[in-house]
Amino acid sequence: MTPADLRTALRPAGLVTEQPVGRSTAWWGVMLFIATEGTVFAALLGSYFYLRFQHGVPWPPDGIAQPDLRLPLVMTAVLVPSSLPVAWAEAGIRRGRRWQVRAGLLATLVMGGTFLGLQGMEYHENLREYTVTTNVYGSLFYVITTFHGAHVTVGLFMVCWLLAAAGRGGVSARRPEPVRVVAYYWHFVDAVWVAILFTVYLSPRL
Amino acid sequence: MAGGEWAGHRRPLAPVARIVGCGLLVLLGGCSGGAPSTLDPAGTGARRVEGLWWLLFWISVVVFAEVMALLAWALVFRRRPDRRISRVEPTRFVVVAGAGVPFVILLAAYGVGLRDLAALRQPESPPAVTVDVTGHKWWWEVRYAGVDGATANEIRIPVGEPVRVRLRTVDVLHSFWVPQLMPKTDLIAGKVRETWLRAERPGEYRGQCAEYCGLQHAHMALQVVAQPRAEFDAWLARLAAPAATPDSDAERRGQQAFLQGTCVACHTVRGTAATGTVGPDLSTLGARWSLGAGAVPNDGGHLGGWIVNSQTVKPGNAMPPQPVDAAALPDLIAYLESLR
Amino acid sequence: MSERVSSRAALVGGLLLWFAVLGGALSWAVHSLAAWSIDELACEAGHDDLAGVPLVGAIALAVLLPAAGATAALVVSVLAWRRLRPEPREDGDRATGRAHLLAVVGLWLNLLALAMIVFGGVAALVLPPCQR
Amino acid sequence: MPSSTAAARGTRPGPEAMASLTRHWAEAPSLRTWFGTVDHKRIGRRYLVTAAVFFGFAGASAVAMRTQLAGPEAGILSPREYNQLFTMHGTAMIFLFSTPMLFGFGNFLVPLMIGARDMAFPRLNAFGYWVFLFAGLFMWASVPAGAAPNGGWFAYVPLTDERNTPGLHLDVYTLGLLFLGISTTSGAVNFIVTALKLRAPGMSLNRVPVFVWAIVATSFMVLVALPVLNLDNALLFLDRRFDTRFFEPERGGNVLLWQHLFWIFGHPDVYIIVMPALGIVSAVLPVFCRRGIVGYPLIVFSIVAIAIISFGVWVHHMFATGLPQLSYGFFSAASTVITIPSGLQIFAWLATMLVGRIVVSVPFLFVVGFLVTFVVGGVTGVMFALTAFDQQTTDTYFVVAHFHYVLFGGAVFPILAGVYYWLPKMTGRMFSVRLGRWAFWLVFVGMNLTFFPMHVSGLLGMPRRVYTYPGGLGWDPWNLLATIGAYVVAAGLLLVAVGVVHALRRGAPAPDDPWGGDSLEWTTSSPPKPYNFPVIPRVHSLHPNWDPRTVESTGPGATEDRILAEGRTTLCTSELDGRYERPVEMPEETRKPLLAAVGLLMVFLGLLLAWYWVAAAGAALVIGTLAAWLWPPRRTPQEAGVAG
Repeated sequence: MTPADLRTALRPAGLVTEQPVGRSTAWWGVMLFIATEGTVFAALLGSYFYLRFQHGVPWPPDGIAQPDLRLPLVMTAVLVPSSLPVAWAEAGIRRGRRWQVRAGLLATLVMGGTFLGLQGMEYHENLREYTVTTNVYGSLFYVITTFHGAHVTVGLFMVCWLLAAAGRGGVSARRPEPVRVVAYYWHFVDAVWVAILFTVYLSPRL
Repeated sequence: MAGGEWAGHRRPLAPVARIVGCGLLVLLGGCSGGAPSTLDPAGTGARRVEGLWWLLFWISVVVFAEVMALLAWALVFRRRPDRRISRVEPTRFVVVAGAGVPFVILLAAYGVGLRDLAALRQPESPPAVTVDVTGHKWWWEVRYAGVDGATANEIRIPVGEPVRVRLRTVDVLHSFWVPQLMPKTDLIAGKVRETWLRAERPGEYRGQCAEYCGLQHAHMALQVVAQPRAEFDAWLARLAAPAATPDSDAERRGQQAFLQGTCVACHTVRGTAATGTVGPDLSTLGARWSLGAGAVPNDGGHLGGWIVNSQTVKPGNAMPPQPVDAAALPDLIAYLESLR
Repeated sequence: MSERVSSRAALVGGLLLWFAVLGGALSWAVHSLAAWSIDELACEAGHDDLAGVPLVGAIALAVLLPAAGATAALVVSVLAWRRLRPEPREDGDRATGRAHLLAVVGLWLNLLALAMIVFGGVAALVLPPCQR
Repeated sequence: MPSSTAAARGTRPGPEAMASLTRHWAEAPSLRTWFGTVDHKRIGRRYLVTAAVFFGFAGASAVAMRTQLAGPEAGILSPREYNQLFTMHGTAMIFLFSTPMLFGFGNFLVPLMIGARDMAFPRLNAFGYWVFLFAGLFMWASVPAGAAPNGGWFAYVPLTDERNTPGLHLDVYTLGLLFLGISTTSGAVNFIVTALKLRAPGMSLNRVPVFVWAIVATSFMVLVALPVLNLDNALLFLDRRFDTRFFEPERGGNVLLWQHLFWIFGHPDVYIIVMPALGIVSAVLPVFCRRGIVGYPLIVFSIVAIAIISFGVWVHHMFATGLPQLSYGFFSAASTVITIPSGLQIFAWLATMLVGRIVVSVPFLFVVGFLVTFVVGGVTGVMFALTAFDQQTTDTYFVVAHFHYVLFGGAVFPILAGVYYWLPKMTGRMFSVRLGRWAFWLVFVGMNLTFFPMHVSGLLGMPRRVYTYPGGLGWDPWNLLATIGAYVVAAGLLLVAVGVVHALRRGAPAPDDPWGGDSLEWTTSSPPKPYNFPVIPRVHSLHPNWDPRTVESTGPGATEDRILAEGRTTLCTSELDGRYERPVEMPEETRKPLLAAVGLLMVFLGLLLAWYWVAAAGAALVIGTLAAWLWPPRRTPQEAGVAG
């Protein structure tokens, strides 16, 4: 970006720019849905910090140990890269490669399923120490992670649906929207996990 | 604090404003006497807000009159069928009247509001008396720091002195509000809140819970009694002492009925075996202004009705109907009324 | 609008217009959330500092930085507004008309945002951070 | 930009094209289509009627409460009944009347005003209506069952937790609002996408009717505000049913969290209610001043500004909770400044009147009633921005007076103006002017008689939400006046209903454009055909119906690419400038939305009554229906690219 570019950009012709190709109604629909879902998570994680700072030290309270990081980091390593096969599948549908869609989605299905399994293991471990009714920390931990887990589950349902639809030929280069919608949703679920990793697992150590 | 000067500075205009304002209200039915009115302040905090109210009131009157005048003008003069429709865009008028002028007014109002807010939480001198008020569904428990003894729904304060009020609740949220003395402060579960009162003149000031607190939110009143320091000190000493002992036979019989009945499970009468803490401390019951936190006046008839079945008077309150022998009831009433 | 500009300049121009529209509002949102949450949470926890920074200083930052952001947005919106004056004909180029509308909206939004941040700053000057 | 030869020739739809449009869009008058309709006009009318019925229930609650409060120590209602009624009154007026009513107007009008043939997602639209209907019935059914919510519409913890309010009351509240939220959210998404993508070609942002701006801004607010309320309700439900500890101070919870989350939603919600209503005013007022609205950019700015700033004022509902004063300062600042956009709108309307030529019709009367009352509510609103004053008057009848002036004045009057203004378009019938004028004067006088005295009783120290009050405190005459007023309002509103029924039964047939309106809905027939426009217009100005070029674009100037008779099709245009992009296929009638809504009803009933297997079955039904609903259709020739 040079000053000359900036000057041009501030000319009327630059300021009136609109994207050459508008988005589809499906794109807007899913983006708005993600925005409103994102607000739920923002409010939930905001509530975590509100309760935590009003609670004071120690946090976690009542002798609960700091969250163990090993398993969550493995879960992160499984979930976050699962965006890649989805993106790959989306690239595939644009070229009409239905096999690529199916392979990408299958990979995502496996990774997402693994994540849920690991989350079950984590719960199994943690439930021995505290439950959702122990105190506000327990409530926050389980409600936040379960709510996210439910989103992963919904995402997996969508992937299954798409696999079935792709098999029937309902998805094609001309109708890529279903793949795109699922891809955006999945990326969103991934991004939320990063925020949860920071809030629930890392921030108590700060 | 500069706020004091401000209040003093405003005073010369205040009576005029009040008279004209009340005049407007009188046209609509009168400034009612006997009300716990925010417009009849008797305390430092309420007086400051009253001043703010009249400022805002007059701004509002002017703004409303302006808009109505323009509206009337349009309705009268722009209705004739021969009116030429103007194609000009009176944007400047809209900007000046709709944004410029309001901005200046709002800026001033905001500044005054900040000053009053800052002043509300600062008594001129540190309070010497601290009252601990605890909200219950649906009554106020009142204790004084350093004094062993409690009363209910009644706060006595020395006139002219700032009094600190510490607010807690044992159940739901309530809000402590004595309109003539001080704006309200909520009682927040799990937290302690503080406010202060300073009555300018002796008198009785009605207060009421202002935060919806359930079934009997309507019947959660209290009374603040501001009295000269000497009277207050005497009353406080009385509060700390054991309850009055029965004088007559009837009262003695009543005491017996009280102590042998179910009353002691919930109520305390200091100096006796009654040490329950669920309901209000009854050691000075006879001297209080009401029963059931403003539900009914405190007299023999109402007291009897309350004991037998308070659920008809204040449905949902914590006191169950009492199986009191009809013959023993007058004695019980006599005893309780003797607790002053 | 017959003039053509490079695609990069066009992209930057489009983004600048949106900054002119929403920059002030975003700055104010940051100010509002930061200043409030710092104040309420620190005071409820009984602190008068935030990781070593005095509370007043932290709140001052939460006023000054957003104020700078809102001012920048205001400058861009004034520039855009002046350059996009619509042609006198109502049916002039509709893209210019649309962009001019957005510039006007942004100009006013930035003014209001700046006013709110300044009002908040005045409150921070008058009231001690943890007084109740 | 497709350049067909037809554009040069100029065509209007021939009889063949008209027949084809009817074939593709008309719905057979059968019970099947009644349950399966996706026509935004039918759905919009249903929203209006259903919301009006809920308004009737909530209004009847208000009359019952005013009767109880007519004099001191009255015994008409028990405290138990009173507390349920005032909670349901508030909850229903806010959630089941105002927003759905205005969404009803939006549903009917947005596609017509922007020159589209339906909403962007017609099936989602139908789904939204069914969910609204079921959620409303779900909540109202609790009243005869004696289990209605009783914690106030704001449901503060810990009063509303399991310990202090056992029973189903608050579960009805939390679940009912979560259920309803699904409807409101889907409606909001639909409005935004419709207004961004389906505007007629040429309708750049600077030519969008103010009402559409208002609906879009409102929808954005819904999408950001409602999730916060949903979260709050979900946490409360978990606390009550599954013993989580979010609001329990003894276990580290915090009762103020409820209030923060509630009001982060709650204050924007005030504007979610008022803003579309102000949009109605901006649509109605200029037409009866016979000129375009003054200061269109300023009004658009006001809408956008309010939509944003309203999210930064919520703590002014918590000024008495004892937070640090400086925290109050920030919110006091925003609450003060948010007055300015509203002030600009008021003066823009006044200016429009001052330079126009006024025709005092029934809709305009209601607009005038709105102006008078809304200004009163506005000036008292500014007072609450000042913390010190707010602490004295919050939770008193002064607040009740204030927000009824804002909501009755700011929403009900415009809604009534809208009812009379668009009744000819919606029903094809004209109303009786005499009945309309009587209704206006009764409502206007009654409204002021009801709510003005509440200012006084509030200043005299009368708190809100009390089921009775002692005599002799100076409150009696004001309460009596308010009660008399309530009956007058009720009579006026009944007269409105009578007027609507009378119009439907006896009204003269309405012309296409009875008022000389400026927006696109007046270019089409009354009531509009199922496809709305035989030709999608090309828009040349902010006032298309007053603009000969736009009118011509649907007549001799019509081009094939805007007739689109081969299929159930409408047009997609670009978001900002409204450039022609492509035709899009619209779905046909289906009962899947109804089925999905039934599934949701099962989910929420199951949760309410702790029949979790019913909830699980409902969830399965929802998932199955959605999967079938979204299943890719067999491709039609249009999709295969013949017309693309």
